[in-house]
Amino acid sequence: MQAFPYIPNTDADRAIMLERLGVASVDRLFEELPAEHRDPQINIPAALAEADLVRLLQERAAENVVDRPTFLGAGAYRRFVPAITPHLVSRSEFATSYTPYQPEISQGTLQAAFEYQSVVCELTGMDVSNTGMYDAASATAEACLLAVRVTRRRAVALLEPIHPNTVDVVRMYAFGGDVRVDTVRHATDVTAEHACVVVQQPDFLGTILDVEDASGAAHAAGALCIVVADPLALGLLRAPGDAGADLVTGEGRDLAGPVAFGGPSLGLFAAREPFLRQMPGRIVGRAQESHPPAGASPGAAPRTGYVLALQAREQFIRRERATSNFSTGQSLIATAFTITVQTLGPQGMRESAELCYQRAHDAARRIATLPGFAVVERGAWFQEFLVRAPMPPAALAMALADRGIIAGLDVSDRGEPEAREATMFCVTEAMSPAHVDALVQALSEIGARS
Amino acid sequence: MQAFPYIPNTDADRAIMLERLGVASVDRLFEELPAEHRDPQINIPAALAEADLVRLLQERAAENVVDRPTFLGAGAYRRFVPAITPHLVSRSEFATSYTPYQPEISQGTLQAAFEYQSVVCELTGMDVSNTGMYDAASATAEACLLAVRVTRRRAVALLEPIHPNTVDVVRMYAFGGDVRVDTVRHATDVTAEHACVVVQQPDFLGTILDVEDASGAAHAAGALCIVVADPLALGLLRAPGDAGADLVTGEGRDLAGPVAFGGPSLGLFAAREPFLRQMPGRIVGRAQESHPPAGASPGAAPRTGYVLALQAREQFIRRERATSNFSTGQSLIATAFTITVQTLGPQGMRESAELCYQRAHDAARRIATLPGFAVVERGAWFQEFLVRAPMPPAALAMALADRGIIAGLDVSDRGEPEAREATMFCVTEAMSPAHVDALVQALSEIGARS
Amino acid sequence: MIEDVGARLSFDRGAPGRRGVGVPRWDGEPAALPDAHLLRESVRLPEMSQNEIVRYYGALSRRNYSVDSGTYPLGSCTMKYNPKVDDLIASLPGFAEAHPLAPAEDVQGVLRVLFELQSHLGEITGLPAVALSPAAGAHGELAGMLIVKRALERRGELAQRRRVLVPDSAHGTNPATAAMAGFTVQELPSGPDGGVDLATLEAALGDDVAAFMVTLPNTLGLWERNIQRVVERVHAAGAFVYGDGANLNAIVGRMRFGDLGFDVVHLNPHKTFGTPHGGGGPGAGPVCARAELAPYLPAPVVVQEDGRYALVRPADTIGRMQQFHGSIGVLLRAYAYIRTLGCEGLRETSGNAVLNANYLRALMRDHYDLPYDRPVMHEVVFAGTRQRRRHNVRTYDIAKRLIDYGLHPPTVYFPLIVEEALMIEPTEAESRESIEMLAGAFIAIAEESERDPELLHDAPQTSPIGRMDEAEASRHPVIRWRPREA
Amino acid sequence: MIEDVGARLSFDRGAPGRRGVGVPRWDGEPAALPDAHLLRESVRLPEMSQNEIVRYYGALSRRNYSVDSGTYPLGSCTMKYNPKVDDLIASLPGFAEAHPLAPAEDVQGVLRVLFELQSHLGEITGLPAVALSPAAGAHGELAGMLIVKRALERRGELAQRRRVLVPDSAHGTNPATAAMAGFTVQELPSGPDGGVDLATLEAALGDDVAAFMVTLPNTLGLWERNIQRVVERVHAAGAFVYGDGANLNAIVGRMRFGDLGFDVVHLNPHKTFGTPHGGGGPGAGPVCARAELAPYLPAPVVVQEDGRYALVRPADTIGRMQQFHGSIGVLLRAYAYIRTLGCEGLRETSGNAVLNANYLRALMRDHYDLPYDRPVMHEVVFAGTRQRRRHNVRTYDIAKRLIDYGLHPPTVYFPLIVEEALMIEPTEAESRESIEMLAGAFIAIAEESERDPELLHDAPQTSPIGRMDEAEASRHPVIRWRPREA
Ligand SMILES: Cc1ncc(COP(=O)(O)O)c(C=O)c1O
Ligand SMILES: Cc1ncc(COP(=O)(O)O)c(C=O)c1O
Repeated sequence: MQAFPYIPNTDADRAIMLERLGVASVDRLFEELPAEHRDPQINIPAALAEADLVRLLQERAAENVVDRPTFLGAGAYRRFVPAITPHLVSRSEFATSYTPYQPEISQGTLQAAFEYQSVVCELTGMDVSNTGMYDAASATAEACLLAVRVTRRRAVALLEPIHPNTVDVVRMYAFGGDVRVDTVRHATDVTAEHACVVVQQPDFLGTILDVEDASGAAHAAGALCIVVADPLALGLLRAPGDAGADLVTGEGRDLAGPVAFGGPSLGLFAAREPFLRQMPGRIVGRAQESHPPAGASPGAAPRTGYVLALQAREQFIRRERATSNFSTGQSLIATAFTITVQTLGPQGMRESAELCYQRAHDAARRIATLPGFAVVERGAWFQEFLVRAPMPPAALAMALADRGIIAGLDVSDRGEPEAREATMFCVTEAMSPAHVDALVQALSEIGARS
Repeated sequence: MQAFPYIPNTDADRAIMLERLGVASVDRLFEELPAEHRDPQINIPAALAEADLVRLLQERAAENVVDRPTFLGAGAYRRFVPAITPHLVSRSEFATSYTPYQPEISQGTLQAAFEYQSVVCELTGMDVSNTGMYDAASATAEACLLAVRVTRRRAVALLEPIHPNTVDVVRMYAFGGDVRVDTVRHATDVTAEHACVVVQQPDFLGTILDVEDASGAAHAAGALCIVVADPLALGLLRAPGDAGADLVTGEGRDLAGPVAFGGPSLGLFAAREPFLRQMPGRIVGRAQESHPPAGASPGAAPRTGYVLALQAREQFIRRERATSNFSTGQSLIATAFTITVQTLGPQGMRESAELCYQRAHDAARRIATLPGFAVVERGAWFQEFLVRAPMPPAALAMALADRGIIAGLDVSDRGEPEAREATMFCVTEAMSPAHVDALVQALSEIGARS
Repeated sequence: MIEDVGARLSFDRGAPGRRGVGVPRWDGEPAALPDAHLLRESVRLPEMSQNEIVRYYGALSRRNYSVDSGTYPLGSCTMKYNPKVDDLIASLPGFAEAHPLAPAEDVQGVLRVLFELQSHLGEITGLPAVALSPAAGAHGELAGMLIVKRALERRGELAQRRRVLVPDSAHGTNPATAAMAGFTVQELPSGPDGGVDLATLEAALGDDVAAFMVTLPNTLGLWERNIQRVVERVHAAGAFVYGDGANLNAIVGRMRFGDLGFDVVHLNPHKTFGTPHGGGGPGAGPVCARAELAPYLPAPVVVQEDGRYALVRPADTIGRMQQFHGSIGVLLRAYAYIRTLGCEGLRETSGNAVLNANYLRALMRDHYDLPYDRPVMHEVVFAGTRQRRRHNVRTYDIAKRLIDYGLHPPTVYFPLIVEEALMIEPTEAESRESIEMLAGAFIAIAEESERDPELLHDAPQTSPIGRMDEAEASRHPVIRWRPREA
Repeated sequence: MIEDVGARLSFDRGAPGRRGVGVPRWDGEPAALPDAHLLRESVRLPEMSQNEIVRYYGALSRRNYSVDSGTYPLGSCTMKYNPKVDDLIASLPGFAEAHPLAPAEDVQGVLRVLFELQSHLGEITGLPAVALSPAAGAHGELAGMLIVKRALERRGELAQRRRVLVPDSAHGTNPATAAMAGFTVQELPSGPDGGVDLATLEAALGDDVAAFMVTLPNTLGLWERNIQRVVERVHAAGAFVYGDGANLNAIVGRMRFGDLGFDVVHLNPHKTFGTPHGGGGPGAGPVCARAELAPYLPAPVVVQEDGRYALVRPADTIGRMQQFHGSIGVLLRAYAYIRTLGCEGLRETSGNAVLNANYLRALMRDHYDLPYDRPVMHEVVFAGTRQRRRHNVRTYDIAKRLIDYGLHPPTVYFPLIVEEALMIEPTEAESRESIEMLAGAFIAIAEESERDPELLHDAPQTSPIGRMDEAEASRHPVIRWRPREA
């Protein structure tokens, strides 16, 4: 039998084991399986040696073009992540452990999760956080379901402009929960039918909102206010919790590592204290030793550690009455997020957010001066801005592609008047200034030729 | 004062510390230094934030062209290194520790070094090994000095064809030791003046030698036989120790990681038992606990561990009478080398060596069939072969460069008749077959046009 | 004398003014910041130098047990070896730096891998309609049950079929998912052999049943001997058969859900395909369905036309599972894993996983009770009932004592239908010797429980921290750092 | 119950037939292998599955203390923080995959970095002729002393000048290097202040002296107060001043060897510039010299002309130090380190390194003897003489006891001129608190040595293994695995 590096048993091992079992062959262990379907023909390629595997996937990776200047954002932002983040989370003690069911030998994961919860509470201005969910959109959908549970209302309102994929995901969860989803243009459109209003900060088109407007309107209608916030922007912007939010979600992936074609992601999920026992997902709590090891600290006080807490909410205990079916989450991404945010620290989060803001505004200012180009005015914004060019967005994208540049997102199919004919460009703190220069240069050439 | 991430003390910390010292400022701690030279103007660029540093060095890295097919070898070979090798040696417990002076908390480094010594002995067929030296050439030079010490002769012989840089390094050490260096064409040129003969296996032009010829001649002249061996080739070739070698050196870098512009490297250094106490470098030995910790294994036998052994040879004890000035070596590279070799195991070492052999011979066979091209016949060879083209090597290199291919090494300036007008191509087990195809295609085009 | 790491969070470390990393200064013309009422003062975060952070998180990591530290026989978790080359592949810049909204022509490489993975999973399950976007097993279950719901809706039966049948041995995510999908859940007691009881099933079936959810092999590690008849009956009642494929490791390469007539299954690549579990994720939860259900798959799926790959939205999709396309990093690893083993290696995987579990069962069977005494598949469930009855030692104590043997405990008290359950899944990645070592530890502990039960009650003694008061942590939850004065 | 890792080498693990990794099969036409007498049967190596290897080496790693685990105040080793971003930079494929013999036009990026590093080191030392190829400090010393030798040869003085003067406090590599370079070594006793004694030096100088080798600051952590006069006298005698610059961390950014008149120095980037020490390498040992000595530099050096970079062989080079161009991976990290800190950061480095050492000295001085009671530079040397005299506790015991406090011991019994020496170098990478913790541990141990000396004699108790019988390991050296039967 060919030896596979991930399977230690040899023919000799198997012979010893089979003898002990009194079974003639490994295949005999599968005799309960219906004979007519056993050992089907499975059409997948033959095994590859590691060197060939790596070569193959290097070729595939090279078929992706990732070194061109690109100005896409819309929920996936190139962010500065310090080198210690991947260094630390790639330690196999973090990477190859399971959900921390045995706290005595899982303090690493547990304490890191407690750090994460603390960081998320500080960033969002909320009281409590879980250990993280799949991504911002699914966390937002779960937040809507929480609102539905606590308000016993069967509709939710999403305030436009909001990421269309968030709408899509909320609708998918709502299909499961038999909940109606309304998109609204104004926070004041929220009614007593709505369990909540969901507000994106900055909104889908980049504008910084005054969350208080939305939370005020929601609370007036007896609904909860859910804010989907960009965590880097929270280095600069008022914490949603200070502006009346009841639940805050957000996307943590981009502070944890590269955009990675969109995943794995990390859904932040924080809430005001009263919702603690209604939260989906895992929660880590502080605990004390009940049995300190004899040798460890004779006579000393029990030591502090961390455990999975409030598990009575969860599927493996409460089953169909659980707050969610959530099981495996995004633990490693949450640890990476925490390390980045803590490495930046209070100064670094502010500086990184401001650098993002300044680089984006500088790019917008330079583009606005190009003949034929306009940047749509619409109040304060963070990292995304709307550009109208002397040609339709599709033509602009093609002209930029000819110059080796990936344009921003064509948003001209949206309902908002400001999106009409517009392309949404994104510039972040992690983009190369040379790429911005290349964009401005390319646009000026394109403008001159049109 | 600007805060640097690698320097934790803050102004507040420094104030507390200075107060304790009764010193007014940090600069005052440097008052013994000559005032006229204190705090010179140093012309280096201003500090860079991490994001800028990474961008800068990514730009520099991109200025190196490393994705073209290349057929250079000559002492630096692209080898297959399994992914677990960098994974394991990048663990900071290995990477950020010092030379293991405190065995109780350095067993990781020590036991890994013992594994390394064992692997080197097995590969080379020698009795003893040190923990590794700088590189093959300097290890070879140290081996020559060992031979000089034990034979009390003041000249060494190097058997051509041998890597010219090895000659250069041996001459440098010999300049220090006031030793004469002769290069010889035949092993039988070794005389009673020579402390040793150095043989490269495979030789510089790729040929596999019968080491017994050289060791026989050396021993007949009362000299030692030193073999500089390619460790992958030793997966296939007779162990030098079985063919009469007294000392074996070799380059371990390429089984430890990427060629990395030639360094850091790893010089294997193995010897027959009688030379143990004459060896340069560190040696790790097995030891037993003398004081087992009380709690650990009450009443149990002392446990086995590893320590730096035979330190009385070394500079920090014997000073000017030491066997060498060797101090910091290549520990991490040695561990990487060990992991690669052990991961390959006996089967994998053989298969990898044979794959290298077969890929190289296949390339040579295909090139030999091209009109106008000839592969020089010169007995058994491993991974490097000599090609004569219908044009001089320099012109061939240019023609290949035009097609995006880096040729082999131009060896036409060497004395050997077989090297006349020849380019030495190297093909290894780790080269992409597509690159070989591209080479054959390019050569056939070049041949057709000439 | 060594620091009590747990007592000092990062927030209690460092000092004001320390920096973990520098940030480039903006040296261009500064734009005015937004109005002050939109801004905050600053975020309360630790201030540590980089060395402090590296040491702190390094110290945390050393307080974790992991697959790379030793045998991790957690039942239902398939804690196998996670190939390092797969990590390397996922981190290649061509994959890691690809933007999810990039034009398709710029991401052909990753789309091709995803397309091929869809097709490989379709082959492996025998269910050709595959979507990769769910983020974990439970998420895949939700996708799968919503596919069922959409299919019922399109058949006009949704109002009528609201009941979902779930065996009492099922993983908790199954009933929880059925509830999230808007169904009412009916639990079916397992039969005496640990499998689905045909009579019970038939009694429960009816024209208001939407689906039957079944885990195969089931959570007792047992093959469902009646599976073909079960599928027939469910289909005959007009309901769907949902397969929880998280235990695929038992049968991969040897049996396909599709061939058995299943309608939809989800898989757990972070179990079967060796992607690292990360202390609780990220995972992925591909969903595989019969071809007729393809229009309902969650968006996006990858299609290929004329050698070009593209992301598309299935015609009548249930919607998106997440904002973008799934846990790409996990899926790339799963692809690499499948390509490394090929069909032969996958068969060897299930073969050795099952052999190891049965060998363990044989070695341990005289020392622990076996509630279901049948040959097992990939895992074996013992009961600590004898130890509890005779020595007042609970499964909990046995688990904690294993830690002192340098091992990770198995899953305990699950499945719920086994008293004092010890659910042990060794996986194919353990060698014969390590199975013997594991059995040896269990047997030694069984002996200790007779001789010296206190040893077990006080365990673990060698872990970084002792037994924790978990109940109190939920009674008075402290779930975040607060400044000391507060 | 946890495995005795040391007793089982990889060779004793695994089983015949196991594989750690697959190798591609050659499926082309096979060429005949060389004659059988040139071949071997097979290599005797362990046969382990990948999981076993990962666990084994992971277990080994956990038996190591490292800078990333805690304070590592090993004197003369400058065990500072090793930036992770520098590792990342060194592993960029553009650097890692560059072939050393590639045409210059294909490696402009790395050549430019090396060129700039030469120039930065020239600026930092004030000695503009720089070669980067030596592989470690000792290798740089050899290069430096051979430059001196070549210069003497060219001056026609080599036959006459064969004596090299070395203070008795010097690092062992200095006399060893002088000997390797073919000189005879004369050791000079240090003066009462721990520095070079001018009178002793003058007495030793003569026209047969080739060079004076001096470490600055010296290995007692002290500044050489007479350094300018020392340099004058040596030069007046026609000899060279060789500087061991391995202790540069004390003065970087604040004082330059060149300005003090030194002729040649080597540096240790694996100390001063934070490259990881790797458990004993790799390091690098750049050598910096006065401009007039440039022709003798070891080959190659990088030059720049019209914006193109190239490797060249200096006109009258002493030769090559190694086969290729040096420890490029280490040099890239050193470059990144220097660029991260800039001149200001380098000054802060030496400032805080010296502040930390003096603070430690102040905190500990009442508890340990201070053989040279002067303000120190980057490190401080205490003597355990009081403890030995009064309590029969040796420095060795104090060092081992520190391990139980979770700390790495300092360098002990070096420099040789201090009895029971404890040589402590905290570096700038430790915080005030960690200096206080370190001092606290030393003070507690001083108290323990009075109260309970056995505690020290039996230390360490908390390490993976107890005190080792080192003498026996050298008396009967076992330095490799052998099969059990042999
Ligand atoms: C049988 C079974 N079903 C479902 C799940 C849920 O998968 P996940 O944790 O990825 O959500 C698991 C996970 O452990 C499982 O073992
Ligand atoms: C003062 C001094 N000189 C020389 C050396 C030798 O350097 P290396 O170990 O890199 O060969 C050292 C190294 O520790 C040192 O501290």
